[in-house]
Amino acid sequence: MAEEKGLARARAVYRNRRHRAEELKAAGKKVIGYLCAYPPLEMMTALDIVPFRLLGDINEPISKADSCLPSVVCPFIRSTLDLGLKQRYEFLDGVVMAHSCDVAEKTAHIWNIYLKPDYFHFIDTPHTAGPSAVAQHRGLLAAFGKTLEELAGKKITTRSLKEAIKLHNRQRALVRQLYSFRKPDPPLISGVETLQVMVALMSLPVTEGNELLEEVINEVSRRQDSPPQKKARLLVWGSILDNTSLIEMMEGLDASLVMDDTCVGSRFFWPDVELTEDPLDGLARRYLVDVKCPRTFRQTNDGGKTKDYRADLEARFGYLKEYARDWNVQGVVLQSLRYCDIHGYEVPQVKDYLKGLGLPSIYIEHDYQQTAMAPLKTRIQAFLEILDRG
Amino acid sequence: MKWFMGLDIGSTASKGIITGNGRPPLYHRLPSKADYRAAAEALSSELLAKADLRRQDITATVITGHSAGDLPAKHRRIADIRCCARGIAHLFPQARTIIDVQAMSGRIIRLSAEGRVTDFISSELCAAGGGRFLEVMANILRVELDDIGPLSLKARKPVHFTTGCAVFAESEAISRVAEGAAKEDILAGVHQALADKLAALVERAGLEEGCALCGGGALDSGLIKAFQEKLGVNLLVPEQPQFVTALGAAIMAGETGRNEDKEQP
Amino acid sequence: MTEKKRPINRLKSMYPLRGLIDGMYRQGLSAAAEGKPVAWCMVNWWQGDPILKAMDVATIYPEDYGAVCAAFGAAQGYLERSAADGFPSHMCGYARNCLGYTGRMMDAGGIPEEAPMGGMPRPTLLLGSGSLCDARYKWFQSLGRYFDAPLWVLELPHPGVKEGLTPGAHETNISFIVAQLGEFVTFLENLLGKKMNRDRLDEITTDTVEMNNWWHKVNELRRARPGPMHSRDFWSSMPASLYMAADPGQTAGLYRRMYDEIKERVDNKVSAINTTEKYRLAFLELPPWHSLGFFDKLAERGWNFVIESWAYHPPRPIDLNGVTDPLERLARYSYHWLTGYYRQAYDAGEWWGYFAYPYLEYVRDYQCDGVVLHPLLSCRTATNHLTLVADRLMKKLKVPSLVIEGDIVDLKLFDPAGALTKAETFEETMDHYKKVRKEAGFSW
Amino acid sequence: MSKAKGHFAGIDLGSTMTKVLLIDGEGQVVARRHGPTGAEHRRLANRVMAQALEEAGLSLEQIDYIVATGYGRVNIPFADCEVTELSCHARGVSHLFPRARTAIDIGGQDAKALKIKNGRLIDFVMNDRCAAGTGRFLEVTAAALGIKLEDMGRLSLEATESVKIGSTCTIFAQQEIVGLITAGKPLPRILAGLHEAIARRVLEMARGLEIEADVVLTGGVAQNEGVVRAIGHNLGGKVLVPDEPLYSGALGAALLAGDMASKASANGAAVPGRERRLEAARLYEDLED
Ligand SMILES: Nc1ncnc2c1ncn2[C@@H]1O[C@H](COP(=O)(O)OP(=O)(O)O)[C@@H](O)[C@H]1O
Ligand SMILES: Nc1ncnc2c1ncn2[C@@H]1O[C@H](COP(=O)(O)OP(=O)(O)O)[C@@H](O)[C@H]1O
Ligand code: SF4
Ligand code: SF4
Ligand code: SF4
Repeated sequence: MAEEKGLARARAVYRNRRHRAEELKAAGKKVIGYLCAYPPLEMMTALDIVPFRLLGDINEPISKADSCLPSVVCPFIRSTLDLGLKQRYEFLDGVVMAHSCDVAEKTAHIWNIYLKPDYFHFIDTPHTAGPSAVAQHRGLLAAFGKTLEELAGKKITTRSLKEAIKLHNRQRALVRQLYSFRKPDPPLISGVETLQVMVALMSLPVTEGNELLEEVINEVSRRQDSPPQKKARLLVWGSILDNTSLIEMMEGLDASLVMDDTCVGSRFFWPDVELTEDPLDGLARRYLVDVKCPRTFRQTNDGGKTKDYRADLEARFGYLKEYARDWNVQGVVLQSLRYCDIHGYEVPQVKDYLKGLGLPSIYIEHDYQQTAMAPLKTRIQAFLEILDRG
Repeated sequence: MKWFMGLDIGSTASKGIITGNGRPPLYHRLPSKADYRAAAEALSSELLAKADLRRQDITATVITGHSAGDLPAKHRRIADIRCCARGIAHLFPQARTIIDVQAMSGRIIRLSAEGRVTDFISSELCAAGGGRFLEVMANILRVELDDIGPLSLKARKPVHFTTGCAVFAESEAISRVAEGAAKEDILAGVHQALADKLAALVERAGLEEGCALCGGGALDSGLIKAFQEKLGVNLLVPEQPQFVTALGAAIMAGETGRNEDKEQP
Repeated sequence: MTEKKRPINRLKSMYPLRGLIDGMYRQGLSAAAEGKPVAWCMVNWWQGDPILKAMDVATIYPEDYGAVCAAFGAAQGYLERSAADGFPSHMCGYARNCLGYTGRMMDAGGIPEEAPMGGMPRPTLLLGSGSLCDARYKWFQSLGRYFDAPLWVLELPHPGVKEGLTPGAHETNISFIVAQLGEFVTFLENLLGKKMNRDRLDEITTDTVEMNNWWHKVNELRRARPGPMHSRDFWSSMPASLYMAADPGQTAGLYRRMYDEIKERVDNKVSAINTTEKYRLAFLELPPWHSLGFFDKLAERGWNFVIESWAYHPPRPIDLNGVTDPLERLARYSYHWLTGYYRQAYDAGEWWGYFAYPYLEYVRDYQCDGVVLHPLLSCRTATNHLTLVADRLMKKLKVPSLVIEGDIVDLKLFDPAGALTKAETFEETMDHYKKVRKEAGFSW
Repeated sequence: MSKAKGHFAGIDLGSTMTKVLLIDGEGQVVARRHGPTGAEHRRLANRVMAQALEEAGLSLEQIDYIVATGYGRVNIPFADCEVTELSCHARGVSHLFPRARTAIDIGGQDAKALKIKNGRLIDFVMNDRCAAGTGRFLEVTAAALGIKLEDMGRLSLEATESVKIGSTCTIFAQQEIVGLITAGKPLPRILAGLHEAIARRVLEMARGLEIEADVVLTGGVAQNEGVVRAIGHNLGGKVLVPDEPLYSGALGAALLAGDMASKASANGAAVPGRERRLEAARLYEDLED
């Protein structure tokens, strides 16, 4: 496995995520699991702790999670908790979770109660992004840093944190570069391959991730076997996609997935951390304000005195217009996991916005189940038929 | 002479038992068809005929399962979960957990040594947790219900089902046949899917020593195997699994019969 | 002969409290008619409402309106409307009801004809909340599709038990809330073009705390055997506190009267049910509003519901003497409501300090024989913790739980006949655990 | 409309029924056949196709273009192209009713609402997850009640009011119906209730599209007069139903086959019919065993 490079390596890591983490652990490193996009990785990297993203497994039927979490919640979270309960994450030294959404918060407590990790920290990420919330968030990150330092047995210094930020910013820049290979038609890298790389990055220490990215970029920029041209270029928006099944289905039809706005993708990697004098300031702002997940409420005008729906939509979703333009997108697939409130409320509003842009969209809801894809396939195919003739 | 009758009016089958006077219990079963009241009526008449008894010979009757409206004299209605627990406790005093696979739902019952219910969970919101799921599958595979167990035991590569819906599992099965999967593999997959669903409930209730399987689903050797593999224990399976609830009802009829005078109206 | 007794012995003092809610809708309508500001609010546990009151803004609670529409049979049409507008049907039923209602209101150019209780007038502003569930701000944000009313979202920190108890965390969180409330005041002053009257806020805050203290004392009395107040009376009376339907001073008086009535019951051992109290129960969380008659049937079997949802209870009293800034008093009070059990939870090694832990205390202190859990298909927040709570109660207190599925607006999901059959079986379970607890040395 | 000469076929391999429809270059139907979709898709598709060919007196080589649609569309080896049933229904329905703006298609395992403009599909919604509210729902209850599927609609028309059916699951609804019969409710009213439940469910879903007239009901369930009445009633207006609603999808597929053939020949591409011998051979081979 070690000899594999570039895309092949990414695929191998994607298929066996914990392999490298376990090796590192055996070599004496600390590995910490994190849920969702909110715990700042830089702080872990600064202490030489390896952050490892907690994900679910779409092919594993959920059985244990039902004994502590009801079935009417986000199936991704249920799956992740289920894996935890089945001891698939027992190689971790601990976990850090955040108040990214309601279920994630509740699941954090449940994880702590039933899995009793040696290290556990909960970051109560605020829901708003005004000045008091950013200040609060900064304090929360400082508190997180303290517990991490205890675990690591050393201190986070301004220097080490800045170094870590640079490493992660470098990763982000490389990801953006990789994404730019999706702009040509046909794209140089498929949606499935991209997602495999993203998952791999979330399973490796940042330096190894950066190496991998460099290999991939090198490989892709010169590849002879790039994906074929397809009839439609799609953007996918919405809930977490931590496995390739949905994208595979879409790309198996006559479509290229050229851009995403999901959190194992651009949403996670896009914004850089500003190198502020006190690095915590930059981190606090980046993770609360700059990550564009609908879980954060943003005032979009003069302190909320007035309100204008169009302006509100523009402020919230304007980046989608840029994505669509730069990646030459013809249609948008809005997808949400069933029971995801965060994305569910957003759907009609994103639809309104895209309609205003004249960009066709389709909404699909899924259960995080491989076999439930068949009816979705018909939907996507019909959507493509509409695009084709449009 | 004291005779007691237990009637279990199920969604597909109605089961009845007469006990008393140290005689082995007398069993009878008929399809519930569309009319539960008629089923109860027919079941008790046929049972009586079989036992060669008259209505007035029966000291007390407990009716459970689906039943509505006013009851005749000396009849009492008791919740089926209680009857089921009582029936199992009678057959297997060591049982502490029951998996009861009925037509419309599967459920997990935990019980004390005296056969009292200490916890119960049903797979209610969806039909995919009951025996009906098996019937639907047997139907599309054109297999007799009695054959699905033995066939499933012959499976080599069970098909993996993940859909949660009994109705959609049907189309999934059809697609698998189209792809060339063997009937036995599909059946084994169905058994595993059902066992997975109910095992998750067992997990929730907590598996203790002495786990019994009953209800019509326990007639299915494929399902029994799937459960045993999933739970890693040997299951206690009664000889007449479909009659357990009726048996419990008859036993409770015996208790009420004896306590007749003390009974509250 | 005497008239037939109702199975549940309702409190007389409940009726005026319940009546306050009708008054709330009337006040909202008349405020709108007079051109005065009206706010649609999420329940915010006394964070923002006192401020709105001090600014003379009428408050209306679309959450409550969801229950009203369900009760009057108007919800179905609103739910269909929100589905047609593309809101997924797995989301909060109250939210979907409100979104559908709003769609209809905007189409009709005013309150739609069929709207129960006279309807909710179009608001001047929206007050969302970051506590307990995501719907509480995402829902209001979605209302932007229908009208342009500014939305303010108030935060209430939800630390983990350990994180909340680390030195300094408490005060940091209080400062955050105070800052949040300050920003909210500024927003209101800008929006309404007037200054807030601090003295008025001071008074309202004092009354709010006083109101809840009486309400708390009422609930303390319910530990008595037989239980003197049934959960149905609780549900009828709680909106007066949660929604701040009236002047809190006035409400305080009404709770005080309720206290007196219950005290008398306790002294005379009068029960809330007219059958012998065989089982004492707790109910979690929102009841099936449309099938409350179900509780009569259970009362006939000797089931007395003596305590219920933590989240609808007022906090245990705290000392706010010496806190002069009313904003800070509000901040401390609301934060205490959420985190007031953290210390005990920590000591008990229970990491879910709100929702899950308080029930351990409730069930022990109110000596419950069983707990009825009512998971809701469309509200994650009232459902997430239920399995966990059932598990903790069994492990720690040997108290069993009964699950009865339902929903707050989708009436079809509650099956009263099936629920009664389950209840019958559950009696056997409760009897069993009574013995188990006795053997294990518990006091009830 | 296709100007191409020759013959075109549409095959709609639905979850419940397999439908084949052949048209000539003028768009005239020359044959149509259907049979129940079984577990073995391919063979069944072959058989129904063979029957339709026989009826038209044609051989497979004489068909210039074949479009497959329906949920088993990928399993048809002799098809030249697969198109979703949504596009096919839209095409078929607007051929029959040029003024149609909305089509509701209720099939064996799903229900869909289509929005049509200039003869094309422009938007749609589909039901999800639960089989309730589909043809399967009717089949299961017909079986439970021991009546013929074809009689259900007519029987329900005898009722002037309906019984409320609350269950959302096919299997549970069957239970509920059995209970209603036990409670002595008259059969026609129960059936009317059943149709009402389907109509409400489907329309609830369709509302997201802003239903515009003319509304056409298609798919196998459109053969049920009771459902037609209930939908019409709920919409407060008339619903158009094709003479052969079962075949709308297959018709659309055949018409699209014509469109594609003429597009292909305009581009100078080969007409696939000539190369179809191999599949044709297999078609008959399959029929033999
Ligand atoms: N011979 C058999 N092999 C396998 N399963 C069977 C057999 N006979 C009955 N069953 C299953 O038993 C179920 C009926 O079980 P039962 O406990 O009688 O249910 P109910 O009481 O709800 O009618 C049927 O749905 C069927 O799946
Ligand atoms: N004669 C009939 N009367 C009423 N309904 C019918 C009749 N024939 C078929 N159906 C209904 O049509 C459904 C099949 O419709 P169809 O459009 O062919 O679905 P699919 O394409 O999914 O196979 C069956 O489930 C059945 O309910
Ligand atoms: S998909 Fe939705 S519910 Fe699930 S973790 Fe993400 S935001 Fe939360
Ligand atoms: S139709 Fe399917 S998903 Fe729906 S309740 Fe029935 S079995 Fe479950
Ligand atoms: S707590 Fe539940 S009912 Fe209340 S707003 Fe949130 S989701 Fe809706």
